[in-house]
Amino acid sequence: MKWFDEFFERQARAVAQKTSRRSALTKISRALVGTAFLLPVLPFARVAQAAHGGGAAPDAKLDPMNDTHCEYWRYCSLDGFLCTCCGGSVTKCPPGSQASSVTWIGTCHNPDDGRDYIVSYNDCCGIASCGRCFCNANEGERPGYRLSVHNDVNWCMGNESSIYHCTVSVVLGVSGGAG
Amino acid sequence: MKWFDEFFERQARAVAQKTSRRSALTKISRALVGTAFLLPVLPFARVAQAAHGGGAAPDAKLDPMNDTHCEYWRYCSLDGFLCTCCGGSVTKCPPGSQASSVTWIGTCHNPDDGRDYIVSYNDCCGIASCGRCFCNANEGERPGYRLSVHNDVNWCMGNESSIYHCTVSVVLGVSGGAG
Amino acid sequence: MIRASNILRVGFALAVWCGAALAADPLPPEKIGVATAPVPTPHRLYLTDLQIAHITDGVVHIVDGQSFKYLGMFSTGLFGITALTSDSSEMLVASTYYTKRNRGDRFDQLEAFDTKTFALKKEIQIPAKHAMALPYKGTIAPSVDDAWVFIQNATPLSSVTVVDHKAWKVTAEIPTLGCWIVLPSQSNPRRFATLCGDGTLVTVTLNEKGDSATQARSEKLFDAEKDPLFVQGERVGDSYYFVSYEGNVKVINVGGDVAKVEDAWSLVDDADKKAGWKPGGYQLQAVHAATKRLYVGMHDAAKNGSHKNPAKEIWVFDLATKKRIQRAPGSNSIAMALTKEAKPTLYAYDGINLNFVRYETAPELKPVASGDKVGDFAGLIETH
Amino acid sequence: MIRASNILRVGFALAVWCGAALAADPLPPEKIGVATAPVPTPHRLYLTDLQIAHITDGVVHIVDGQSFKYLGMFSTGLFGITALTSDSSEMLVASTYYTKRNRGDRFDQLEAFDTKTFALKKEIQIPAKHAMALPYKGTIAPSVDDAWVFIQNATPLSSVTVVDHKAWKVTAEIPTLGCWIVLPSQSNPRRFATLCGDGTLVTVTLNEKGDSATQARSEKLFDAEKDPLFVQGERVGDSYYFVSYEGNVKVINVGGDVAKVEDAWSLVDDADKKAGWKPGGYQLQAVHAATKRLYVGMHDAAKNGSHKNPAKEIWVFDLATKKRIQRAPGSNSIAMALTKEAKPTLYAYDGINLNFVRYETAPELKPVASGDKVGDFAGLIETH
Repeated sequence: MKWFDEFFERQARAVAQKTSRRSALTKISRALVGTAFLLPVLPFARVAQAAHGGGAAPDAKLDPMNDTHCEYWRYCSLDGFLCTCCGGSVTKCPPGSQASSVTWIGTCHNPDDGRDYIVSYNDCCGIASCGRCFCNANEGERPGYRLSVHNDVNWCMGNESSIYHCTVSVVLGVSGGAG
Repeated sequence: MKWFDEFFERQARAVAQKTSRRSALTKISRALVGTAFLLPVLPFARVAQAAHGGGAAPDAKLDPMNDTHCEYWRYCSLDGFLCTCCGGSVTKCPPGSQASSVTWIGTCHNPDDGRDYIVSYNDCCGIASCGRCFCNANEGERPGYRLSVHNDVNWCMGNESSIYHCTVSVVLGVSGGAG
Repeated sequence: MIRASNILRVGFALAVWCGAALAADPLPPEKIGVATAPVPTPHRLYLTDLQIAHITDGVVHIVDGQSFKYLGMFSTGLFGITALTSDSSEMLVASTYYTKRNRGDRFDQLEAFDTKTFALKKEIQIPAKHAMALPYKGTIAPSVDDAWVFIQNATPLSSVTVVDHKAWKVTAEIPTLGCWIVLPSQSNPRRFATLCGDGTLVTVTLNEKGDSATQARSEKLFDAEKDPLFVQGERVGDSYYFVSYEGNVKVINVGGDVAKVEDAWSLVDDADKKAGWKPGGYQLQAVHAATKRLYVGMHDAAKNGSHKNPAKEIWVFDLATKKRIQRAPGSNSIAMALTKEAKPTLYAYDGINLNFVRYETAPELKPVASGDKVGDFAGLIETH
Repeated sequence: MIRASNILRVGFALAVWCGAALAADPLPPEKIGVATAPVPTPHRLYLTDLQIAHITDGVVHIVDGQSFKYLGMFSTGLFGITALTSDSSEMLVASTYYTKRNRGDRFDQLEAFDTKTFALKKEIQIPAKHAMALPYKGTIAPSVDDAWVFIQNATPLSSVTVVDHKAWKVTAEIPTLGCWIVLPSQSNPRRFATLCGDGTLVTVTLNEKGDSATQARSEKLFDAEKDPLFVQGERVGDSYYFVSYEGNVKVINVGGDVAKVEDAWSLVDDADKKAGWKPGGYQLQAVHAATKRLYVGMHDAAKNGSHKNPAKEIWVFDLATKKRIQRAPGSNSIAMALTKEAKPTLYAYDGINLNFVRYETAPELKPVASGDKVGDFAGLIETH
């Protein structure tokens, strides 16, 4: 479990660096109803999506288990390009990029097992913007004075190259031990 | 007429620098029929426009005297963003940019007076791509071995900053003295 | 030899053209030039565009709100944060560079673009920490007298870089751990406050040289957990009008040593709450002091995460009575700003159609015209 | 103090999560990583995209042609010109930098990206003259043995920078006034030819060190005025297949001291001419040596200026008989490339829908699948 220890330490450091409150770990319940996000093709669709997300009817094509769609369950607070569309995976940055050393965090409901999970959104850095599969979800998102749950900053900020490429979604654990 | 003398000298130098043939000044007749270009909103429309240009029916909205549309008569060999949509004019670069020191040349038919004119396409340089009103017309355009009538290179190449912003269309005179 | 013979040929051809010109009045040869920027009006709009799909290529679009004509742009680069000076003479931009475009050594700059000529007027290196943030108001801010420029930093640790605007040099970096957004004071140009994650505000007061500062933390003035304030504050004198996620207004005075709440009230009544009306957007509200009006972008059926939704309606409140006096169509506004006029015009940026919408504000708020698409990932309007 | 207490809190929370994991099998905590690039196949496609609306942010998109899955990208910056090495192990990019992104001092680099890992492998400064051209094949080219890299320059005066690929240093800049596009020879890796504006080709032969060269100009081999050759040459041995604006094929051998025409014939018969069928596009044709096939993008009703039009049809010619053997739908192709296989697949790039279209070539040319949108201003495909 060496990797897990290292992972734990790194995340703990990262979280500690960027929040002055325990808020990042506070469980934020996820409203399941009406969270039908569109799959945007162009960046500006972030807002179109947000608009349509409000009260739109569930769409059969919007599969919460398809990780190249905005409505994938882990993406509940992801604001950026999905690395799954950019040569990476849900948890891996595309080849040639670097994972961000600091992150923001969301709490997302996994419909598959009914649990809420803490998800770390790492940006991938160092190569030009991917520009594909833009999503903008904001569950539990807070303004910049709660930076660890704020997604309107560049989380590549701490890297050697802070050029933003795309974003991955890494499960840290079950929220609040309630799982 | 001092400005004209200076202009003459500068243009002569510019032309001499970039062509090894007199081809730039050769009259290329303009086919008027079917030159109905679309007004593209996005860059990739350059090709959509080119495609639709072939045999498309004349469109009343496509006014050869409207200088913010691709079908404006001077733009017959212009490949780039129209400075008229970017804060400049037909002959003036937008504020804050610099005119290119070298140019490519086209020969375009002015439906207003029935004459063919030599038009110099100066790129405007030094600020980020304008990104508005992309046009791609190629009358008389030739491959790079005829560089002075080639529009697939960056004519900001000779400037202190070669960042491409948009393109103006400056009448040099009537083609071949036939006017 | 090629060059010489071509000069002769071109010369000959031009001589022929000139002859023709005299004979039959064709268009005369023209001279290329660079356009002069038009004289600014109160309706000149500056739109900060992050360009997320091309993150190193951010810009500020300059548009005439009356004609919706595009006037020009400023390059702002990688997560450039922007603010007009208080006198509107300069657009201030803090941005990050790398020596090899996407890589190499990082350096950050503060740059001032001349709003009269659109040219870069001056630039200075600043600590390589500027907040790579979406263009929220207060990520960079001039003091009200333009003597100072305050720049939000994030490493992600928060601090504020202070620049002496006249001397054009960095005087200090003030640590503001856990706090965000610069809120300059009007009564004391060497003072600003900042919103903190524990619900307090920290007030920073600089010495005369701007190279050291005292700080004072307020009491807890808002609940960052249950009802966070949007960071977009609208200043009237020393008072900032904020709205919260749940639709409450909080007026916070930053003129004193310690920030304090002056007033608080709700935008929504029981019926509104039932329908789920809440504020949303990026630059989601605007205040006009003389006419005592607050404009807020609102959407119904709000839920967790909808707080950046485009406006379904824009609600108008009378600041004197704290009553809603009108509901107008929202134009999908994600950002709005008022002209700096006695009888203001409101400009909204439609986040779906990506264009400006012009509203008259009197006798009542009403959308009257809209422009063509401008911008790709824009979120902040400033009026000249 | 904030830091320490938070570490404790986070640690506590994680401990709780771990306990939960053991008790009820939730998803285990995950580790972030960087994906390994997939093993290349002959169907890996590289698409060079100039990104004209964001001119400093050019890229090469890497796509798997079989699944149309996006695999990654290389940053190519400002008018980056690109070529795979002959062994496909590296993507060579010549690009321009400024010390301050859009301004400051210019410097140019040759960069080699590893196609196995997608990482930048090496970089070197080159004369700050690289041709800021759309991505035409031959603006940059490796020698067939990958010993040399030839880079087209334009100031706008033409020259070619020579780089010793193994020693990774610039050895010469060869003036090639009035000429354009590098056409490497197969039989002599230190030789290339280039197309000139007077209809000749100049053949450049380097010495062993690559630091000096002899040049020889051919006779006039094509009419640059009346029937210009598209610069996109398809190489078979020492022979390059070109097509012209008017639809003629010219086969030019660059193996000797002086280039010469080997063969010439027409793509169009009288009926085709009457309907105005002409070649068009950017990377508008492809040749497969083993199966002796030429594929050309064609459009009808051609007129002055239509020579870059997307293909209405793709015509297939037998190189042995010089006869057209098939007409297939054009998929709006503006660029096409064949896989390097005995039984090749053709990939076309649809310039209107901005996606790849896959064609089988046997028993006859037929579009069989297409991918999602990729790229914004792309014009060159290379296959691994």
